[in-house]
Amino acid sequence: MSALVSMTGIGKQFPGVRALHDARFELLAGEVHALMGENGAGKSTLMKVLSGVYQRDEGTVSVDGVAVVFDGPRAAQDAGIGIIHQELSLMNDLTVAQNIFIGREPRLRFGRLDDVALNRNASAIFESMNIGMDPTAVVGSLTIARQQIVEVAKALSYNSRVLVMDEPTAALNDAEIAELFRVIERLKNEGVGIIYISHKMDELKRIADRVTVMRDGETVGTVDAAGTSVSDIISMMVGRELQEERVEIPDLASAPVALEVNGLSRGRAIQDVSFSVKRGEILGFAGLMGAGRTEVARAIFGADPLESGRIAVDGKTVDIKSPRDAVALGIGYLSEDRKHFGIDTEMTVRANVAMATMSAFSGAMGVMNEAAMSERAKHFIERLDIRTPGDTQPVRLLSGGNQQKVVIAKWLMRDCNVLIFDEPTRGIDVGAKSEIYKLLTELAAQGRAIIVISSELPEVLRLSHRIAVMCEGRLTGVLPGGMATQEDIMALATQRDSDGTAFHGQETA
Amino acid sequence: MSTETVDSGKRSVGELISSVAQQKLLAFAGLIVLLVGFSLASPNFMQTANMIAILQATSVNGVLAIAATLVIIAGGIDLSVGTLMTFCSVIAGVILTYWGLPMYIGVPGALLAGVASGAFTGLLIARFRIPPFIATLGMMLVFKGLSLAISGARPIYFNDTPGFDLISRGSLIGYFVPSLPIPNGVLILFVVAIATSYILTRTVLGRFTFALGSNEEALRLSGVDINRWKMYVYSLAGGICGVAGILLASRINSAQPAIGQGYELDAIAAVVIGGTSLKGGQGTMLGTIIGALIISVVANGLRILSVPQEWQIVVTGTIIIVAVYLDILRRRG
Amino acid sequence: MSTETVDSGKRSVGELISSVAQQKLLAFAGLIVLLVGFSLASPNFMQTANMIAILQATSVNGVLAIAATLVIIAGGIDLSVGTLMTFCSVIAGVILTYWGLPMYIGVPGALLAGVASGAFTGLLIARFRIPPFIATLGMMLVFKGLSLAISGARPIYFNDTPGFDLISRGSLIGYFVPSLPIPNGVLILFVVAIATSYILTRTVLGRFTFALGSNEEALRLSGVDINRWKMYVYSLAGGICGVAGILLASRINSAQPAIGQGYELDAIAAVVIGGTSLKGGQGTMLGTIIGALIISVVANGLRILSVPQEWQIVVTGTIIIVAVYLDILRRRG
Amino acid sequence: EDKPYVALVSKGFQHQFWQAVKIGAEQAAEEFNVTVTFEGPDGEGAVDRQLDMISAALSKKPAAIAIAAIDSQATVPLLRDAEAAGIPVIAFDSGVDSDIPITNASTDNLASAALAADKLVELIGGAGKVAVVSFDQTSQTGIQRRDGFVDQIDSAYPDVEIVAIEYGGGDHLRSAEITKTLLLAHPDLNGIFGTNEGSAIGVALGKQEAGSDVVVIGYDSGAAQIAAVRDGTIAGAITQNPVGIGYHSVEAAVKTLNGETVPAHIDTGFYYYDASNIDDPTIAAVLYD
Ligand SMILES: Nc1ncnc2c1ncn2[C@@H]1O[C@H](COP(=O)(O)OP(=O)(O)OP(=O)(O)O)[C@@H](O)[C@H]1O
Ligand SMILES: Nc1ncnc2c1ncn2[C@@H]1O[C@H](COP(=O)(O)OP(=O)(O)OP(=O)(O)O)[C@@H](O)[C@H]1O
Ligand SMILES: [Mg+2]
Ligand SMILES: [Mg+2]
Repeated sequence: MSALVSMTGIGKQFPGVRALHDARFELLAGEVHALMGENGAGKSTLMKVLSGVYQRDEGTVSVDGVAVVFDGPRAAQDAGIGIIHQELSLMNDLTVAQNIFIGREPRLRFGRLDDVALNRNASAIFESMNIGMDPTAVVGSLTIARQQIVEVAKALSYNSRVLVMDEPTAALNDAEIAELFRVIERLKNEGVGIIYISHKMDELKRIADRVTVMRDGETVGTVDAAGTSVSDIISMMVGRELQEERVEIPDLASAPVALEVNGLSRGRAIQDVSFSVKRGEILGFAGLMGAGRTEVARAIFGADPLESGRIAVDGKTVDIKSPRDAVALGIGYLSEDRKHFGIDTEMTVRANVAMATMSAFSGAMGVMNEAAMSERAKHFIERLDIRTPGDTQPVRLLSGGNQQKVVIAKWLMRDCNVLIFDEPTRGIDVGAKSEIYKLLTELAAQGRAIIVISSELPEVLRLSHRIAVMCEGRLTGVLPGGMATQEDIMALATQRDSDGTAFHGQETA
Repeated sequence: MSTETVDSGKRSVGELISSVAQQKLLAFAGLIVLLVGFSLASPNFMQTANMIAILQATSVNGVLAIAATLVIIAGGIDLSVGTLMTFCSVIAGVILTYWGLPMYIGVPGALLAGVASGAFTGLLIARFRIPPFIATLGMMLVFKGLSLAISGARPIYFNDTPGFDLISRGSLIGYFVPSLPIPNGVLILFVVAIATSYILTRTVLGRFTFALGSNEEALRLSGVDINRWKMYVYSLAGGICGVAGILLASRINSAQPAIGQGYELDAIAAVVIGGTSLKGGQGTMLGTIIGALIISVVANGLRILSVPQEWQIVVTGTIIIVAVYLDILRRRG
Repeated sequence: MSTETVDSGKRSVGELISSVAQQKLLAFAGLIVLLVGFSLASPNFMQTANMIAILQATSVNGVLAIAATLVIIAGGIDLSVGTLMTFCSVIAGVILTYWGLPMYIGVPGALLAGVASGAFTGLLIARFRIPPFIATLGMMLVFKGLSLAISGARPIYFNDTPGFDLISRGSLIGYFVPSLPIPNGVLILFVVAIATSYILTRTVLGRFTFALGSNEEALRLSGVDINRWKMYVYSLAGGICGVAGILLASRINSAQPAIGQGYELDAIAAVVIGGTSLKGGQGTMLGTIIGALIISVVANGLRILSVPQEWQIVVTGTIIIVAVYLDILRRRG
Repeated sequence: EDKPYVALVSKGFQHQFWQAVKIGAEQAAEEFNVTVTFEGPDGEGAVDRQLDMISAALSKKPAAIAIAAIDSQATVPLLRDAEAAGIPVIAFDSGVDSDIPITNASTDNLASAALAADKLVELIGGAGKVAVVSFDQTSQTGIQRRDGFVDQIDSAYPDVEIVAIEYGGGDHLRSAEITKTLLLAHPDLNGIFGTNEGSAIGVALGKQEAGSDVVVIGYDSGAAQIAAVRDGTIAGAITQNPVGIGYHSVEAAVKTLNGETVPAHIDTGFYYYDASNIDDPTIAAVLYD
């Protein structure tokens, strides 16, 4: 059987960056082919070349053994290649169904739209994915996770022969991931070739048939998924071995409470949430999508208003009306939506990293000390291994994972006493992840209070000294770290209100 | 953010209008407050004749604002609506008066000039990637200069085309309901508003108009030929400016080459007062009509009250800000 | 999209200017092309007196364009620059002529009026969340009406304030280099440009100006009080409009309450021709100055060539589009 | 070419009035064998834009320059430049506060507006309410036309009340809207004075649309206004002699260049016309369309 897609000798140069150099890739019909590599290895770029978004500088791409040149996304679509981009590219003002079928709307005569059929078709796709979603909801009002699902549905709607998924699960929880994998399985049986990019190593074993690893824009090799261990793949990616580490729980009996939250409420999103976190402690927050963890974090940070509740920092009740108040009190919040709330893509790495710390770099009359800023930025670039040609590179030119590292650096630089990290490792490769875990543990050891919201249970288990679990806006329990299991967490995460409000939410577990 | 027009399923036009009206209640209520306020302040305000005068004063600006709305929803801006209107009326003058051709050639000719001009502007924006502000600023001057050059910098009168003035000034409604002599110009405004509203909510062009304004890059990545659709949007807007040109020319029974500049600001103001965001991706025609009416009512009411003109200007500015602030409060609360 | 001003490390001012100049080479080259073209077409163009006339014609629009640039980089738009300028010149007239106070009170008083007015506009935008287009449109009318009301709708002459006209018309440079009688107005334009350029690239206010324009929400979530900084930006812009008001009043030795509207379009055009995007988050003062010069050179050159006025308008529109297109080609290539 | 070049910088150029001045200047240019250029700022009132135009005109080294100054003082420094360069200066339409201009060819706006007041009062029967729709609040011409009218009413006609003075920018449509509102706000209004061409046509249109029989006095001419005077929508109008203004300005420049003396003021005159005398040769000669 000849390859569905074969790419050889692909090269792609950006100003100051050689993103691809002699990259190879081959996809067979009916296989799930994982594409792995560190942040900035060139995975997304290679896929953009395949899907007609970028033009390659050199190399050949053939589909069904025939060499092709795609002058745009349309040409690639016509050749049966569909892609889910790593960065969401949806039209926020349009509805879910309108987004999915944009450019391919069911039509009546004279260019009139058949919105009934449109919504029906969209519903059918969500049904086949076994996910509840209102096709008439406006996309801009959805959470990132829901938007990610819309992207997946959109890609499926093309009925492509080749489907590229660039980190489709970065924002999804386990239940949704399971549904996605079921869909992938079905497509695979129908003979569709799937290229799957992810930094979640456990997913490899579950769906991949073959794995191609990239490093620094080159293809390191292609291996059989079943016959290769995860650690081998990791060492192909990062060029060294990584050892598994377990969380060590420090003794915090005498440590002072850094942040205490009492009876936090707002509508249905946050219902009477109370917890505290001590200096030196890492408190994990687990829960299903929409459990309200982000809402709680934003409310504490003053990004959204709250109806009632008391927040105390270092034992003193405080009134936080805006993020500015929060930051002044030593609270930092890293948003789960880096593109909209985390980074300023137009600005440089240096400017972004220093954004929350400007007063430290400005002298009399507000004149900035660029040299000091640069020095600090470079320190963090090195510390977090941010792949960038320099600290003056605009952030928009960095790969997704490296952008995430920039946001982390911003809050590390601010040196807060209470740090709330919402999905901090979203899109970050395994090697860098373990670096970040080490860093968080270090920060805690220095006496800071850390809250980590994560939808990846292994991450929560690996990091947390205690684990708070939320469900439908309520805090359903706090588990001790170290000994809790995934099952314990899931039990609390699905513990709905006893008075039977369960029917309100779509059953996703 | 309200995007009520986008997510319309298959509903009856009546349902559609009522749901939109609900959403816009306070902008509409702002208009009502103004009407009531002026009525209380002066007995001369709330007369049929004055209401008709207000509607007629809205017709040209309203039609221009509709053109501007389309472009703004698509994420652009059109500074050339005013002088393109003038250009189209001059073209009508050339065809009808200079060449002596009949109305059924002159009027479509002027509309076609509008469509072609809009298409050209669209080409500059879509194909040559000139930012809309610059492309339409440049074209604003080009249309203005051409109007003067073509007309010989003098007004062209339509005295040889009997019936031309009836396009705007006649009253079809008044013919049937003599007590309600609403001029045809007003009728045309509402026809254009309903037609474009239909296009926006019910056709592919409308869908892509919202999509262009919402996330052009995402639309492109979906394989849509965004350049083509952008050109359609600007062409349609150009044609609507042509309608405004005919309305204006018919009302003053002449093509005045020197006017038009400055009208774009009133048109854009009507759009924004009507709740359409300059960021693109959302907006309604009903809002725009309400916005245009608010502008006319304020101008008319202040004159009826004999407010000194410098204070009229100050109050108009204040009312624009307050009207929008009320709308913001409503959306938030 | 280039964001060269943002990522300036610690470099010497000379290095900075040269690097910026490099980036802007073609916009600059466009200017050069125009200068050479007009010189070849008419021997009257390239005379010291005419060059000085062009610079002087740029001074008021250039200063207004600088104010507009700040606001646009911060993601806003300012339609009120023209009438705020007029308002400030009227305030100067009231203080100096009506009240008979000395210049060292009148000039700072007018600037203060600009800052306060800008702060008020900023308050509407930051605190009350009125979209900048509407807030500044409303304030445009408010300033216009107030100028007329305060002045009694008549020009205020500065005949009792000897030396006032020297602010713009005197020549400090000419005093030292008699062969180069560049008026002070031009000098002030460049001082304002350099000062604001310094603020933009070297100070926290500048950094936040860019950040407000490219991702306001991210800035807010970084713990920055965005309302406060927005107000600073509009206040600074208002103060710069005050400078323009003084320049204008001094040049025509009177405060003319009826002018100002329409100037905002020229100012914004200069900004956009200079490569600053209306989307916000990027832009340079050097670009704006080049943009303003292009506008003046075109106007002057076409007059020198005695092009009929209606064709001057057409050609100006065309050149604006072509100049921007050249700049787009350069950035792409 | 070696023809002498005379630059005319006016206050505007789009209005028919200025186009007529331009025609007069071109007639004289033909007759006296000189080249002329004619330009003016887009919107009247743009004082500094006019200065830029004068600067550019001076750069062209004209033999003479003729200026209709928007502001009586602002142009003075440039006039000094002209004087220093030996370029004779002619003023037209409106004067400057300087003795540099050799002559001033203009209409007496105060007197002409007073005549408009006389005629309007006569037509409404000596008593009643009148209004003014003017084009501009701040320009010299706008102020004089308004004040000439108002002062005459106030001083000579105690039974006539001025109920409103509005400004429509000379824009037909805006002036029409203003007129309709005036008629609604003051149902007993007897007369309206439209102080320039655009205002007058706008007033006539507003009157028509409102179906009113208010008495309208206009100013200037143009095809629409002439037609309205013929059919009685406008009872009568004042006309200046714009062609004459243009002609005399150039003529004065040529005479100065030839060393002849010209009077310090050239009164180009004004006339009242209505349906009865519109075809008189003296009147027909100064009307333009
Ligand atoms: N448009 C661009 N201009 C300049 N550099 C770019 C551009 N796009 C990508 N790069 C660079 O190319 C390299 C490869 O980026 P790519 O996005 O393909 O990485 P990736 O493997 O997908 O990483 P991640 O896992 O973080 O998403 C990175 O160094 C990135 O900074
Ligand atoms: N199915 C849904 N459709 C639309 N909005 C939803 C849905 N589920 C949750 N939300 C919104 O998300 C809010 C809570 O989401 P939040 O982001 O705080 O949860 P989370 O626990 O952080 O989960 P996530 O992993 O999605 O970030 C809800 O109050 C609701 O506004
Ligand atoms: Mg990637
Ligand atoms: Mg979340």
